Amino acid sequence: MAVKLVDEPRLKVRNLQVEYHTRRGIVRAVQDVSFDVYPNEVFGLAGESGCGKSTIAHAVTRILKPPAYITGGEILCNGTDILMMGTETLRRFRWEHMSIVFQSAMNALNPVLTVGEQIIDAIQAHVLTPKKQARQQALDLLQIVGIDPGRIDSYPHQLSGGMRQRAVIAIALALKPELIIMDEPTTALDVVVQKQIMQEIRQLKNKFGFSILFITHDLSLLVEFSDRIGIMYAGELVEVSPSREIFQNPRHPYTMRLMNSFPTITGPRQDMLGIPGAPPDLVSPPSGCRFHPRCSVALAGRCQEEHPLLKTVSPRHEVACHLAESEAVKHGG
Amino acid sequence: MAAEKVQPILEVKALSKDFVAGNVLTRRTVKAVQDATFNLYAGHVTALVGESGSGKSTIVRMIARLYQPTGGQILFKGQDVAHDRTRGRLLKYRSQVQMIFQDPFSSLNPVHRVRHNLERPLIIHKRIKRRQDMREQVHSLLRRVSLTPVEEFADKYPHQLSGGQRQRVAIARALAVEPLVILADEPVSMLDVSIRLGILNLMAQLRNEQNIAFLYVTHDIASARYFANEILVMYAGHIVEGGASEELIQNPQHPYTQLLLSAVPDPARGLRTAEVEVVGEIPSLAEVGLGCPFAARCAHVMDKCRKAMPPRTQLSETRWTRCYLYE
Amino acid sequence: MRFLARRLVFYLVALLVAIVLNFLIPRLMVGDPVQLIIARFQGRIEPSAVDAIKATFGFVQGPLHEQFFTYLSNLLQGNFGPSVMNYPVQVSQVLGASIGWTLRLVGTATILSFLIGTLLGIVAAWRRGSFVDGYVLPFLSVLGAFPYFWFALMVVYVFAFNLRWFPMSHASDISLRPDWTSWPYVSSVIEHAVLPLMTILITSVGGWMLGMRNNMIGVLSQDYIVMAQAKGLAERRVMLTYAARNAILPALTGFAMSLGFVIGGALVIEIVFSYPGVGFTLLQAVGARDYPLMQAIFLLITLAVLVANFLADVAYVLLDPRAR
Amino acid sequence: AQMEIPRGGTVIVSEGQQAPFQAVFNPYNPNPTRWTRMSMFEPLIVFNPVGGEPNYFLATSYTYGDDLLSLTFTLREGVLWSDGEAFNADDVVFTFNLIQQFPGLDWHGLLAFVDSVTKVDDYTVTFNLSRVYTLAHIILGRFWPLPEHQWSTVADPVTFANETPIATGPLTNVTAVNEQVLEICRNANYWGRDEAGNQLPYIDCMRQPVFLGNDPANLAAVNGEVDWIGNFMPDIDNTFVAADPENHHYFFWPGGGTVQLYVNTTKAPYSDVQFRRALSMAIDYQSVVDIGMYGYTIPANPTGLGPINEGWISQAALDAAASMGLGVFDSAAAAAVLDEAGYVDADGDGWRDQPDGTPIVFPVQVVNGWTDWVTSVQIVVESFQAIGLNASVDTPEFGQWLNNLQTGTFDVSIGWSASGLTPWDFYRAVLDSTLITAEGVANGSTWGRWVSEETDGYLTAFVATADEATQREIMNNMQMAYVTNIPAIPLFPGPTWYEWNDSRFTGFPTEDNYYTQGSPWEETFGARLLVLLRIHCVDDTSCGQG
Amino acid sequence: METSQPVSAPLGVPQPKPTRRVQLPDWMNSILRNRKASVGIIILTFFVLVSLFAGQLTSINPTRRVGRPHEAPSAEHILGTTRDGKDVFSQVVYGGRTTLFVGFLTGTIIIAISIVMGLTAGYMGGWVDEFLSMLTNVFLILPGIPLVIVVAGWLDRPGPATVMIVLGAISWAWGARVLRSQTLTLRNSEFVAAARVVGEPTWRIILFEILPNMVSLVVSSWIGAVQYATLALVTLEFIGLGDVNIVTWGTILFWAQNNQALLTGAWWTFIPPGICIAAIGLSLTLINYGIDEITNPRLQRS
Ligand SMILES: Nc1ncnc2c1ncn2[C@@H]1O[C@H](COP(=O)(O)OP(=O)(O)OP(=O)(O)O)[C@@H](O)[C@H]1O
Ligand SMILES: Nc1ncnc2c1ncn2[C@@H]1O[C@H](COP(=O)(O)OP(=O)(O)OP(=O)(O)O)[C@@H](O)[C@H]1O
Ligand SMILES: [Mg+2]
Ligand SMILES: [Mg+2]
Repeated sequence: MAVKLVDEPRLKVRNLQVEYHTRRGIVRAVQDVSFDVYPNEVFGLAGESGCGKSTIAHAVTRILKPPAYITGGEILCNGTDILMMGTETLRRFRWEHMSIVFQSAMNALNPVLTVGEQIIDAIQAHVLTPKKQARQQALDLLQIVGIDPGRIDSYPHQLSGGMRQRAVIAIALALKPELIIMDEPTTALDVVVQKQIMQEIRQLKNKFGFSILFITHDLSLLVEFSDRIGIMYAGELVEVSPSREIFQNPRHPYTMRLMNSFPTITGPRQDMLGIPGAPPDLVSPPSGCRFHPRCSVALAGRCQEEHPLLKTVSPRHEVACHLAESEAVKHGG
Repeated sequence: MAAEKVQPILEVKALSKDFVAGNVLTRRTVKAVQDATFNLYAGHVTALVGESGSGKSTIVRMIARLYQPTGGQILFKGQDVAHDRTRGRLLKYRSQVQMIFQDPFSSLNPVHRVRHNLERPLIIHKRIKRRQDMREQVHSLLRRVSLTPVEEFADKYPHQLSGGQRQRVAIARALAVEPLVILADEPVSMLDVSIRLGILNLMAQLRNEQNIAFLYVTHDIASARYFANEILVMYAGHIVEGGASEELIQNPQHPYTQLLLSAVPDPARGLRTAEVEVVGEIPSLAEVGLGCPFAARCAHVMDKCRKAMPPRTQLSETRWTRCYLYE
Repeated sequence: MRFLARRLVFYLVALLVAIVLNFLIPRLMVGDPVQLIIARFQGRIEPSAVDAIKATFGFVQGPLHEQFFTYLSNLLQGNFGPSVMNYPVQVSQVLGASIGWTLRLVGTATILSFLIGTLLGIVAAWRRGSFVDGYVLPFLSVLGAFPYFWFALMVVYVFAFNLRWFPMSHASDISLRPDWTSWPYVSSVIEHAVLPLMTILITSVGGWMLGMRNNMIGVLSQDYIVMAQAKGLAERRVMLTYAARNAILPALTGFAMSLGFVIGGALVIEIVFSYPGVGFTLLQAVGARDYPLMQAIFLLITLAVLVANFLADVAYVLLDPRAR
Repeated sequence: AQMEIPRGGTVIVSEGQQAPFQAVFNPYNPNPTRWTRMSMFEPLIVFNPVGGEPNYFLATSYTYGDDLLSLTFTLREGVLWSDGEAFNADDVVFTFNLIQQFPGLDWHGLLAFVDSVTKVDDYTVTFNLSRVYTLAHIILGRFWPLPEHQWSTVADPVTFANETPIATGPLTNVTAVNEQVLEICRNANYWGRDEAGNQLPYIDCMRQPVFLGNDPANLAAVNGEVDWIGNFMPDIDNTFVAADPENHHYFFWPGGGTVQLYVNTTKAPYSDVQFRRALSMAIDYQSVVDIGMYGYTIPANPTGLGPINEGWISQAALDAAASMGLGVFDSAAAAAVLDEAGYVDADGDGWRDQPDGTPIVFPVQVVNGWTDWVTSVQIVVESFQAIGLNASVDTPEFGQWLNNLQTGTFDVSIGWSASGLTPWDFYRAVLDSTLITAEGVANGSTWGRWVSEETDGYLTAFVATADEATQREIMNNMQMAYVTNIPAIPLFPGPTWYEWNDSRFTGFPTEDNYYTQGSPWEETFGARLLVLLRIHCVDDTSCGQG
Repeated sequence: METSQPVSAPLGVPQPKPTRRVQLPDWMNSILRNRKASVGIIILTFFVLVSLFAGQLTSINPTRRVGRPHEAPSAEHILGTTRDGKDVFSQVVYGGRTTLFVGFLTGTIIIAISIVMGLTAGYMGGWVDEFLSMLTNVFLILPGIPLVIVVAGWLDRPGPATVMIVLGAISWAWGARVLRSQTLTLRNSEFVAAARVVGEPTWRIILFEILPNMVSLVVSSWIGAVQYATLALVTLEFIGLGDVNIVTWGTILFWAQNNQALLTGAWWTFIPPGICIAAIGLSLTLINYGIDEITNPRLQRS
C-alpha cells in the first residue's frame, strides 16, 4: 500500500523536546525529535519501555501536565502549530482534527458513565447536536467499530476488554479527525482480539482516510501494521524508514539488535542474542551516541563524544549513526 | 535437541481445578482447569500457550503446590504428590521443583536484599554445610545468572535493579536448591523485547547444562517455538492440542490453534497476511458447559461438539489433539 | 441490587450485635437505679419508704435469658419501658423531644460539613497550589486539630457571652411557644443553631476537604480524565462528572461511618450550648443508671448510623454502576 | 398605709445543671417535675429551716393527744383547689388512705408510725399513731393532700403522671413543659393574702430554662438573664457579683447536712479511737473550706451539728472536743497521738504502720466528678500524708462509690449526712445501728458502721418524749458521745447555693433578712413556698417583658 | 478488575552506592525529607522531649498546692496557678506526659488488635476471614464515643487504664479493615507465592514477607489511632468520665471548666492545654499527611 509522500504531511513534528522535572533531576524524555505523518499513513513508533513514546503522543495532543514541560520544537498539524494554540482553540482543535487512543482502555473510560454517554459527551463538546441526534451518531459509531449498538447503555465494566478498546476507538472516531494517535491500543488484549481490532482499525482508516500515529513496543505488530516506522532509543529517534525496509535492512545497530530480538513463527529458527545491558537513565544519559555503551560496534572515540544526527542513507530511510555510512555496520550487529 | 524420552520426571494426570468465586449469595464455580494431562522430561522444555485466563497459571500453581488440585494426579518421579501435605515431604518436593514468576517487579519482596532471597532457600533446604560457605554459594549463584559484579548485586534491593536483572535474581533463587524441574510462568512477558532473549537464552543454557526440566508458560507462541521442545495449547481450561513445537506451529490441527497462529503478527510471514475471520471472545469459565469450549467460535462446529469434550486423539507419535475432526 | 441485599443482611447482623451488647452492658454495671434515687434524698428518707420505692419500680430480676427475651419482645413492640429518671414517663416520650434536635443539628452539620468539605476538596485538587489549596486547607486542618469542646467553649465565650452576637444556650428562644409555622420561632431556631453548627463545621470540614482532595488528585491522574480533557469537554463537566463523581465514592463510606463519631462529638457541644439533644440525655442516663433510657439511646444512635450507612450504600449504588 | 405592691411578671429561675423537663406532676412520684412539691402542692405545716418556726399552709394548728399516740390537725377553711372545688378534711383522709392502699406512695415513711386517720369534722382530722413518735408533726406536716375528686378515679396513683395537675398552691397553671423550659403560672384561686389583703402570689409566672451544664447556667446568671438562682458558681464575687454589684447578690447559708469523713470503724486501724482522733487533728480544715469549698462554708463543729441546729449545740461537748484537740488543724499533735498509740514507721518505707507491723495504706474515696469534694479530699489526703499516713485519693463513679459505702467495702470516704430541724435527724442517719443490715446500709449514712447501745438508746428516747428539756438533755449526751467516740470526722456543713438578681424582682431573702432558705431548689422544708409568696416586681416597669 | 503492576520502576542501572548497612530504611529517609512530615515530627519530638524531661523543666509538683488560687502568670508561675493553687505550667508539662503516654499506648493497643485481626483475616482467608470481616464491619459501624461512654460508665473506676481498654476494644476496626485489604493484596502477590514455593513457613511469611511491606500503612494507621485515642481520651476526661485525680490535659481542662476559667478570666488554665492538644493533633495530621504523600507520589508537588 503505497503512500503518496508528495502530499503535505498531516503532522509535522520538528525538534520536539520534552522534559520531566523530577526530584532526581531533569528527565529529558524526548530529545530533538522530528518526524512527519502523511495523510492516510500509519506511522509507527517503537522502542524499549521508557524511551519516550508515550511522551511524544501526549506532547502531540498537548495533554502533558506538570512536571512535564515541552521545552522546544514545533508540532504542526495541518500547518498550524499546536503548541501556539490558546486553550479554547486547542479544545476545539483537539478531537475534531486529532484524537488519541490511550494505552489502556481499562482506564480510558470513565467507570461511572455509560459508553453512550461518553461518546455523546465528545460529540456535544464540539458540535451543537441535539441529544437524540448525538445518540444516533453514537449508535452508528458503535456499529462501525463492531460493537452491538444495543450495548450503548452499558457501563465499561460490563464490557469485555476487546469491546472496551473498541469503544475507546469509537470515541476517538466520533468527530472524524484526520489524525488518530494510538498509544499501545492493544497491549492488554489477547492476540486473537488484537488481530480483530487491528484489522478493523485498518478498514476504518481506509474508509475514512485518517492518519495514524501508532505506538507500540510489539515490533512484530508494528512491522505488520505500519507504513513507516520510527525507532526510538532513550528519548531520541534513531532510525526512520518504511516498515518493510527497516525489517529487512535495518541500519542502526540498535534497530538491528532489536529486529533480532523477537522470534517469529515462520522465519528460520535461529539463535538470537537480544541486547545486552539496560536502557540508560534519562536524567544523565550517556554522552555522544546514547546507545554506545550497549553497542558492540561502537567506534572507540567518536561514538562516545559526537552525537549522531538523523541522516538519509537511502531514499526515505534516515539513520542517526556514525557508522551508517560505512559498510562496517552491515557486518557488525 | 534430541532429548531422550525416557522416564518422565513429572507426570500430570487428568488434573483439574475448580475455584469457588463470589460470596455466599453469588457463589459460583469457575472450572479453571479440566482434565489436563502431560509430562515433563529432564532437559526438555514443555511450553504451555494460550490466551489470558485459559488456566495456564492455575496448572503451574497446582504443580508448584500453591493450589490444591480439585482432581487428578501429579506424579513426581512416579509418586503422587498432589495430595501429600506433610511438611517434610512438601519441603523435599520444593527442593526439587521450583518456580519463576511472571512479574519480576512483584515476585521479589521489595524489603529484602538480593542476598536474602538467595540465602533463604539455601537455609531452608539445608544446601549449605557451614555458615561460611553461604557467601560463596550466593556469589556463585549470581555468577551463574550473570549478575556481575556479584558483590555489588548481592547487596542491592529489588528497586535498584532493572526488570531483566530482577528476573535473573528470581532464576537464581529457583536454582539455589538445585531443582530438577523449573516451572516458569510467563517469565518474560513483562520484560522489554530486548531483554527477553537474554532470559530465554539463560534458561535454555540451564536446560542444556543442568538437564533441568522446564514447564514454560507463555502467551507468546513465537517464543515457545524458539525455546520449547514441545508445545501444549490451552483454551478455556482445556489442553486442546499438544506436540513437538516446530511441527505443531507449522501444521496446526485444532481449529483454535489455527486461529491462534493466524492471529499472531509475524513480519517474517510476509506483510499483510490473510485476514482471519474470528467470532466472539473467550468464554467465561464460570459458564462453560459440557462440550468443547471452542464450539461457539469454531467454524467446523458439529452437534456433538456441544455435548461432550472430544477425547484425546493421537495424530502421530509426537502429536495429539482433542477435536472431533480428527477422531 | 444484589449489593444492597447483601448490605441489608449485614446491617441486620450489626443490629443484632448492637442489641445484644445493649442488653449486656447495662447489666454488667454496678449500682442499681433505685439505690441512686434513694441516695438523692441523702438520708432524709425513712428506711421504711425504701421498700415503697422499690415496689414502685418493680424491677424484675429473672434469669438472664428470660430477661433477654422480655427485652427482645419489648423491643420489637417499640416498647422501651418507662425511664427511671423520669418515671413514669416512657422512654420513647423522653427521647421524642431530644432526638429531633440532635438529628436536625448533627444531621445538618454533618451533611453541610461533608458537602462543603467535598466541594472545597474538589476545588483544591482541581487548582493545586491555589488559595484554597494552599491556605484554606492548612487553616482548616489546624482548626480541625482542636478538640470540639474546647472550640465550642471559646466560641460561646467570645461570640455569645462577650460580643452577644448569638444566644448562648438552647435550641430556640424559650419564651416562644414551639411552632414550626411561625417565622419568629423558626428564625430563633436558626439563630440558636448558628454557633453549634459553626463549631461542628469548622472542626470537621478540614478532614473531609483533605480526604476529598487526595481522592480527587488520585482520580485526576487517571487516563479517563486526561481523555475527557482531550475530548474537549467543558472544564465543569470534567471536574464534576468525570473526576468528582469517581473521587467521592470512597468518601461516601467514610461519611456514613463518621456519623457515629459526630454524634459523640455533638454530645459535648450539646452540653456547652445547652442544646437539648440526645447526647446529653445519654450522658445523664449513664450517670443515673437509667438502663431503659441508655439502651434506647444507644440503639437509636446505632439505628441512625445504620440507616445513614444504608443511605450511603444507596447513594453508592446510584453513583457507581459497578456496585449494581 | 403600705405602698401598693406591683403585681405580675415572670420570675426566671435557675438551679444550675438541670435535666430536660417531663410532665410529671404527681408529688408522690419519686422524682416529679420541679415545682410540683411545695409550690403546686402545699403541705399542712412546714417548719422554717431558718429559725424553725412553723408556717401554716393547709393546716392552721396541730395538737398531740395526751398519750402522744394521736395527732390532730385543724385544717384551713376557704381553700379552693385550682379547679374551684373546695378543699376539706375528706381530701386529707382520702390521701392518707391512698397511701395505705398503695405503699409505693409512702415517700414520707408515714406508714411506719401512723395507723389510721379519722375525720373529726370537715376541717379537723386526727392521725392515730402506732407508736410514740414526737417528730410526727414535722413529717406529717409535710404531707401533701391530693384532690379526692380527681385522684379517686386514678387507677394506679403510683405510675400516674398527673399531666394536668389540680392543686392548692400558688403556682398551678402549667403553661410550658418541654425539653427546654418549664413555666408555671399563678393559681387564680389561691387562698393566700398579704397583710393588706392582696391576693398572693404577686408574680404571674415562674419560668425555669433547662441548662444542661453549670457553665451555661452561670453564664446566663452573670449576664443577668435569671432572677432567682441556686447555682454553684466558682469565684462568685469576681464573676456574678462583679457583673452587676448593684443587683447581683448571693448568700450561701451553711444550713445543709454536714459533710463528714467516714471511716470504717469495723476495721483496724480505723476501729481505734486514737487513730480517728489523730485523723481529725491532722486535717487542714481551713484549706478544705477555702480551697475545696471555695470559701463558701465554714469548718464543721466537732459535734457534727451545723447552723441549722445551732441552738442545740452543747458547750460541754465542745469543751470535751477542745481538750481532745478535735477539729483543730495541728499536724504535730496528730503525729504525737499516732506515735503514742504505736502507729510508727516499722518497715522504714516512710509511712506509718500499725502497731503489729501491718502497713497502713488507705485510699480516701470520693465520687468522681464531684469536684468540690474531690478537691477537699485532695487536701485531706495531703494533710494525712503530712503526718506519715499513706493515704491516696480514689475516685470511683457515683454508683460504685455508693455501693462501696452501703456494703462497707471502703476504708475512708467523704460523704454526706442528713439534717433536720432537730439534731435527731443527723445523729439518726449517722449512728442508728438498726439501719445497718446484712445486705448493707438500709438508708441514711451509717456507713461508719458504728454500733453502740448508748447512742441507739438516745435516739429512741428522744422521739419518745415531747418534753423539750428532756430532749435537750438527751441531745447533750448524744453530742458528748459523738465527740468522745469520733464515729465520723465532720468536715463542714453543706452550703446552700442561692443567688438573686434584684433588678427585676425583689423580696428575696437577703443576708440581713434571711427569712428562710433562699435556694429555689429547696423542697424539704418548703422554704421555696415562702419565697414565692413574697417576691414581686421592683416596680411596674421592671418586669413587664418577663 | 485487577490493575497490572506499573512498569515504572527506575530504569537503567543505578550507580552502585558504596554506603553500607548503617542506612536508615528508605521510608524513614523519605519521611525526613518530606516537609510536612518533618514539621510534624519536630512538633511531636518537642512534646516528647518536654514529657521526658518534665522533671528537669520544672521542679514544681503538679499535684501540690504551691500558690494562691488563680494567680496570673508571673515569673514564679509561668502559666499562673489553678483554682486550687497548683502550678499550671508543671501541670501542662506533666499532664502532657500522661496524655501522650496514654494516647500512644492506646493507639498502640488499638493498632495491635488491628494488626492481629487484619492480618489473620487477610492471610487466613476462608471462613476465618468472613467471620473476622463481619466482626470488623460491625465494630466499624457501632457508634464509638457513645459506646465508650456507656462502657466507661460500666467499669467501676474511670481512668486512663479504663479508657485504654475500652477504646482499644472498640476502635480497632478501621485499622483492621485497612490492614486486611493490604494483607489480602500482599498475600496474593507473587513474592508471597515465591516464598511459599521456596518453602518458607507461614509464620515467617506473615512476619518477614508481609508485615515489613505494610510498615508505612501500619505507621500511618498507628498515628491515626493515636490521634483518635488522644482526642477521645481528652474528650472523655473533659466530660468527667476520666479520673479527675490525675493530671492530664483532659483533666486540666475539666478542672478549668469546672472553675469556669473563661468566666473568671483565668484563661491560662484553659488556653495552654487546648493549644497543646491541637498541636499534638496537628503534628500527627502532618506526619500522616507526609506519609500519604510519600506513598502516593501524586500528592506531591514538584
Ligand atoms: N510523570 C513523570 N515524571 C517523571 N518522569 C516521567 C514521567 N512520565 C514519564 N517519565 C519518564 O519519561 C521517560 C519516557 O516515558 P514514556 O512514558 O514516554 O515512555 P514509553 O516509551 O511510553 O514507555 P512504555 O513503553 O513503558 O509506555 C521515562 O524515562 C519515564 O521514566
Ligand atoms: N484464586 C482464584 N480464585 C478464583 N478464580 C481464579 C483464581 N485464580 C484464577 N482464577 C480463574 O481461573 C481462570 C484461569 O486463570 P489463570 O490465572 O490460570 O489463567 P492464565 O492462563 O494464567 O491467564 P494469564 O495469561 O492472564 O496469566 C481465570 O478465569 C481466572 O479468573
Ligand atoms: Mg508508553
Ligand atoms: Mg497466568
